[in-house]
Amino acid sequence: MNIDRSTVEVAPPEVILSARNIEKRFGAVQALKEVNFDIYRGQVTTLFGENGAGKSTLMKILSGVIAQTAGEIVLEGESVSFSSPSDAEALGITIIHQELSLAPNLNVRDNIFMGRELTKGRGSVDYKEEARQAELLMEELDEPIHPLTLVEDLRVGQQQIVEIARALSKNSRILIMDEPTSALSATEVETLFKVVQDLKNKGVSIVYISHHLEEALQITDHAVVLRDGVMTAYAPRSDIDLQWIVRHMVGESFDLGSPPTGYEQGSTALSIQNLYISDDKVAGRYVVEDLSLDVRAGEIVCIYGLMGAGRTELLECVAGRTRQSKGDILLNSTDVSHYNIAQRIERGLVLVPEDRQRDGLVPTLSVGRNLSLASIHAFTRKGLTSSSLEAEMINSAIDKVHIKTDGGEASIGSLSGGNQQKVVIGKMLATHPDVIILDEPSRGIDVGAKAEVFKLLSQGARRGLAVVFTTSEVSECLSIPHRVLVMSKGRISAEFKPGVTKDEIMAASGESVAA
Amino acid sequence: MSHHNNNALQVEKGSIDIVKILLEGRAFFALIVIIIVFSILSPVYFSTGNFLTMSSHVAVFGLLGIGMLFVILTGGIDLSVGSTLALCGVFAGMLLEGVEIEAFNLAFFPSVWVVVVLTCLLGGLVGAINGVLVAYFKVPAFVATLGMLYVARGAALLLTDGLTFNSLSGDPTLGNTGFEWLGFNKLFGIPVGVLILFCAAVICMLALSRTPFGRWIYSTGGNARAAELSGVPVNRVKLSVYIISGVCAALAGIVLASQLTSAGPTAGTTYELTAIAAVVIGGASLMGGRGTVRNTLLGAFVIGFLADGLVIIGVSAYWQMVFTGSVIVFAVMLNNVQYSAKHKSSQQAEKTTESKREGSRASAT
Amino acid sequence: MSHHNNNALQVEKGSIDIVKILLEGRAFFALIVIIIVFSILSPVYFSTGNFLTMSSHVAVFGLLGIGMLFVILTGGIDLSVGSTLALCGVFAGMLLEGVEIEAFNLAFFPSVWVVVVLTCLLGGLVGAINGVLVAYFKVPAFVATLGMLYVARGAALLLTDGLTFNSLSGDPTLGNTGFEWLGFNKLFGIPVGVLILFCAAVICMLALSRTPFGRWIYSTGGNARAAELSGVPVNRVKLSVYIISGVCAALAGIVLASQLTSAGPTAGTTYELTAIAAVVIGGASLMGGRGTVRNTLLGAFVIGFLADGLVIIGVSAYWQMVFTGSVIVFAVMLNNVQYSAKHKSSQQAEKTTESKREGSRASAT
Amino acid sequence: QDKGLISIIVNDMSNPYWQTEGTIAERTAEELGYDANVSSHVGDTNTESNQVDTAITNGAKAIILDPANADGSIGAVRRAIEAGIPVFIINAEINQQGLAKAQLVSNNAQGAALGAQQWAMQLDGEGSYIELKGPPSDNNAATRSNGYETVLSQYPDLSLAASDIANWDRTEGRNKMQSMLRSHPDIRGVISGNDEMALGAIVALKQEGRLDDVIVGGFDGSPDAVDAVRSGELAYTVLQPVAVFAEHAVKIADHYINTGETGLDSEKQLYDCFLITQDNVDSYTSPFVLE
Ligand SMILES: Nc1ncnc2c1ncn2[C@@H]1O[C@H](COP(=O)(O)OP(=O)(O)OP(=O)(O)O)[C@@H](O)[C@H]1O
Ligand SMILES: Nc1ncnc2c1ncn2[C@@H]1O[C@H](COP(=O)(O)OP(=O)(O)OP(=O)(O)O)[C@@H](O)[C@H]1O
Ligand SMILES: [Mg+2]
Ligand SMILES: [Mg+2]
Repeated sequence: MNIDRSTVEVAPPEVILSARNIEKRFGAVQALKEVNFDIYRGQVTTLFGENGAGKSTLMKILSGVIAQTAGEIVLEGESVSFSSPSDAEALGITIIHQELSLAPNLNVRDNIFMGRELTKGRGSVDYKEEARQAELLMEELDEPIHPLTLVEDLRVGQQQIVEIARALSKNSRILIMDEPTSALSATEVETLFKVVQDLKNKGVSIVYISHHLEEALQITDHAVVLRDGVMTAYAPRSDIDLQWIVRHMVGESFDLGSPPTGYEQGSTALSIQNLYISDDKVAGRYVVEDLSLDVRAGEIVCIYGLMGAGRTELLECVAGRTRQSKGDILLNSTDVSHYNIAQRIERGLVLVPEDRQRDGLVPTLSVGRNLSLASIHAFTRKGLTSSSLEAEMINSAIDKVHIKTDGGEASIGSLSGGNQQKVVIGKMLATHPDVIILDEPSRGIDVGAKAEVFKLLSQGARRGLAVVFTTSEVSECLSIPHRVLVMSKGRISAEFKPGVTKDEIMAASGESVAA
Repeated sequence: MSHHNNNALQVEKGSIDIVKILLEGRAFFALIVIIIVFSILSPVYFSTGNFLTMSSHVAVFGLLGIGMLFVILTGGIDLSVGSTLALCGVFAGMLLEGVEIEAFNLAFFPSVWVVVVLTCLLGGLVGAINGVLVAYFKVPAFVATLGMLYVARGAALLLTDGLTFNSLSGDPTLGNTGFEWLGFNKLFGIPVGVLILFCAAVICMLALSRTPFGRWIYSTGGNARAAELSGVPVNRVKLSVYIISGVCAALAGIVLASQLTSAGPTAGTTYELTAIAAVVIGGASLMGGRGTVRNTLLGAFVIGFLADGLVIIGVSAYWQMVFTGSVIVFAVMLNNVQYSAKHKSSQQAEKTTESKREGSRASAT
Repeated sequence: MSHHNNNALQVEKGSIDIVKILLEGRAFFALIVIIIVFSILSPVYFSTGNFLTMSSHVAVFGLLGIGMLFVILTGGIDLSVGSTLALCGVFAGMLLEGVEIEAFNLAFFPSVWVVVVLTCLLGGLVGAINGVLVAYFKVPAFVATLGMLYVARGAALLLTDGLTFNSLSGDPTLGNTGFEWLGFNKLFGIPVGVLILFCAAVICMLALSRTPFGRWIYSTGGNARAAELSGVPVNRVKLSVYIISGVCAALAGIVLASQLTSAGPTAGTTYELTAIAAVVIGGASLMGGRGTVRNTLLGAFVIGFLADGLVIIGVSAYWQMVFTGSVIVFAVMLNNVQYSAKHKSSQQAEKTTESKREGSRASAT
Repeated sequence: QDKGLISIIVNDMSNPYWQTEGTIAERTAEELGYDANVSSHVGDTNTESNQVDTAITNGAKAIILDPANADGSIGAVRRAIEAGIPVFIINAEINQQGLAKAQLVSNNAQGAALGAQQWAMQLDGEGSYIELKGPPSDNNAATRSNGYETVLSQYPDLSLAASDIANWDRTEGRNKMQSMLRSHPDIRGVISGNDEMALGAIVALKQEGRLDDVIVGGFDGSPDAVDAVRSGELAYTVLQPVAVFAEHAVKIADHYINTGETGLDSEKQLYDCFLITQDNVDSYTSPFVLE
């Protein structure tokens, strides 16, 4: 174990929970190797690491979701072992899972109290009391959602808030948050951090995991870095900065790149003209209103916006999943408005969806077949698919987008988040598109993967590919795009050149300028 | 689909606005239409007497349907209810005719209530086997219960050697009389079978809408993994819904046997399909998590009232099939229409179905 | 799991290592066990002649099973195959006995091949109705095909007025002879029915493993939303699998009719369950996306060879049911065991599961 | 048509036998000026009792019932009687006297004996044979099987090689026959509980090329079977005079409705069955009618 020198100096404050030499293997995969990890009373310990580094696995072990293969967990001096999450909760350890774990068919109240019903006499559930408490929690997180709204009617962000509310409702002394903010807007994150502060003051110990490094730095007191299941570094807040984290996470330090230059941008590849998309919930309301946008071949455009700005709607409409109510979409100056998804792909317009699990990957197919799914006809001869041609294209795709996998036959589930995202992008690039639009391509993937994805995009641009991507992270707006558009309430509220500052962008998005 | 929980809410809020509740019932429109049409076509259809008779026919399917609902709410399915009904029926018949224990060569004649209890226990046992296979051996529900469909039927036939028990009336001297009372007599002018159905319905309604167990069922069906992580004993929940389904099948078997004053091993063939149809017409989702007892009952009534209506107006047996089939489909399409009327919920409905597929596929791997 | 793909790949690579392929077949062990057991219990079981007879029985279920596989691969289900089989059977019978057109009072006697084609068209049509309901009207597959189960059966009965067509042999003078040849004769010592099954199997195997269409089916069943965004015409795929299932049912109907030299409207009752059992014993997932033709065939053979074996050794009809049921369950449990035995694949399974669950929650939005 | 409704409930309209029963009863009823309402319970006692209930609801003047089960149908009959509707049982009896006004059934025992004798004679009373039975839940299956046994037991050289239940069904008859032929290739005869199963067996035998040296006997006298007899594939079949008692039943019902009594000496009326062989096959003029 190459623990960083800095550990020796600092004398860390009181440890409440500590993991000793934790090992975890999933069959062949060794997810954790001899990990030692401490949680400090009343403080925030942040866990950094690439996709697949083992963060979630470690947390699942600490919260009794899965059992370690070896090693022990020490809570306030004595060694404990959990056979189920409930055991851990009994000892005051709660976890907010990376993947939302809510029942979409139930309402907010039922989800918050699922499995720990408040009963009043003769075993009947006390709905009134539950509803009251749920309401309070929602106020605390100032997200005024009525406790009786169905979870499936909430957007991802709001669902994540419900998830958080549920964790808070258990008012436990150790709270583990595994990427709680992946779908939250900057303002929502602010609120969350306030709550975290209160909890700290109440003496609650917190473990925090996030791929938004700057964000994490705001609240953390201790930083721990995991890499390939090994703990590579520990340091208190005082001794660390972004570079430190990145260095330990991925070895070398690097930035997200800059706008590719040194080539001529081509003619307009994608042209959106006065697009209106009606809101499928509120009749007469538009989620996208009178929006026009031209993208030239070889140009990279970034769309920044808050949750609910309507970016997903815009992109899904351009890709053909939904129909606009007014306006035209021109691809290389042919109107594609009436084409279906397949036809648009054929003509070179592809979408990398926001949610790779739901819209990107086919879990039952191998990595290779996911990669080739969108371009089957390219390796079909006389109506039959040629496995040799397919293998060829799969392998080229795998190394074009640098997917870490043991061959095309590996199952999708064996890939880490970042690599899964690359599969989705690779699938779409394999169709040799003229225009690629990506919705939140960096959601839930680590800086390393993020950098690679952006490198891919700029390479594409050099070859004359028109790129449009959305993001909720301001820092990404300052990386490769030639143009930054800010979207708010379904309209483009501002347009910037690369030189722009973060504050300008956030201001334009109608977001409270913060840290 | 969001609709459903609203219903649930109504109940929770203790709203007693019958009309509203009914109007929210998916199958309600279909039922109204059926009643109107047949009342026009036949003068005898629209009469209390006939409604009571038809209801007593519905009782059997209603009981099966309620049990089925519990299973379907968790995303499972129970194809064995028809066979279980038969097995329990003949078992009850056997007990009522008295059991000899050679060993001590003494015969013993359990009283009706003992018989009823024992029969329900048998039903529960059959259900438990399904449940264990599904919850602990991870056998897909469809397969486990398909197997049980054959096994239970075979058992029923073996038990009776294919014959039918018909002396269920018992014998005053042995104190095991009163069985036929169940199926034949009326309380406050209502056939006992119907009363049993409604008691079962009310109990299940409460269980689903008021108890933690109810919420566990909905959450298991909604997202089993999430439920498990939140401390819901998912496996025990699954096990218990199959037991409930088995017990309901047993009750149905008892009601049927008492109505026919005889118990045969071939009773209830293909009733599982009818029961499922009732649940689905009631707007429940086969992916689990959505559905209410009330709507399932409405579904059962739709089927029952249709079947009897067709016989009353003397439609040929063949056309009866055609109509039944079409009505099942149309009743469900009607729901979709209702949905897309509410554009939002329809869209969500679709979404979740998708998700549920994936979710449950996971559990099937 | 990944295992499956391997199979598929084997085929694609044109690997002809029969043993390997068979060993990879989920149902293979069950089949071996059955053959061994019965060969021990009865001297006559293990003989070419008997295997041919049994295979000709399997032909019908095999054809239904293959059609069912396509539907199940997309995550659907087709309960109407049994009725479709009957409908198509009697339709073929009707055509062979000749159709009068009153208008021009001329009778016309289509030749056998015309009959076969027309019948398959009818089957396709029935399937198309299912498909449209499922793909475009978003009626749950279970419901749509359950409705069709009744409607098609009713239609078959109406078509024949409940009677059975016996004179299928045709008449040389009318040039419509040769139908019985299908079910009766042998080519190279193999019953024609079996040959038809294997042709169908080979074609479908190719379609699934070597054509874009096949890939579309697997991806639709795996994750319809993702497939759609990758340009897969999901709705058309869904529609076509039901059509295929309908055509297979028609073929099965023809084979059965020709084997019995008669076509009755009640043929094929409950065959849908047997077909589904075959598919599931073959290791396919009812949630879609997993399953192969070869394993489905093995599943069909398991059921067929078991049923006939039980008769040969003279087990009572009741025990036959009990055994059939148990074997279905055990065969599927066997698969689970195999899975967890294969550490790698099972573990990946788990992970895929993992990701799928994430998927499910994501799409819950 | 103002004499009211007669509800006719038969077993399964998709079987020529019961179809004849239903249609003839219906025709007779209408000739006598009644409305007729035919429904079929397909052997399910629950469906049957539902149909009886609807008959009650319809205020039928009489019910002509082909019971689904000798024991299982009693409840339904009783309910009709309690509702004051006379029930006339046809084809199969119910195991309780004094409920139905009349039970007109073909004499299955006599028919079985008739068939068995003919069959044994054609076999010269020797050889091993296979029996195909109907579902035990239907007590005609038992009656016939017993009938066969009583006769055949008098032929010491006739040995039962195997017997199985083929549920009155042709497909099952064939499949099971084929399998049993495997285990008992040396059989010389097949005796079947009804015609459908016999026809299935014939197909199996044809396929194995054994039809010439195996003698198959049926029961019911269905048109298909009679054709088979004519073509010499089926040795004989036993005709149940279903056409006759279906008609009588309605006539008696009519008589009862008018006069309040059946005019029968006893409740149970047995109708003897007739043997159909190649000799008299031509006098089989219309379905189930032997001139
Ligand atoms: N259920 C499982 N079965 C097999 N392997 C698993 C399982 N869960 C995780 N893994 C593997 O363990 C390693 C660590 O996974 P983990 O989810 O802890 O990474 P992570 O740090 O949380 O990544 P991310 O930042 O994307 O959430 C990865 O290689 C992953 O593939
Ligand atoms: N899953 C969902 N369920 C219900 N409403 C949603 C959902 N997703 C988005 N919306 C609504 O649609 C509009 C656009 O939201 P959406 O989140 O798609 O915008 P966005 O700019 O793509 O934000 P992000 O991409 O960051 O989620 C908002 O009104 C939002 O409330
Ligand atoms: Mg993680
Ligand atoms: Mg979005």
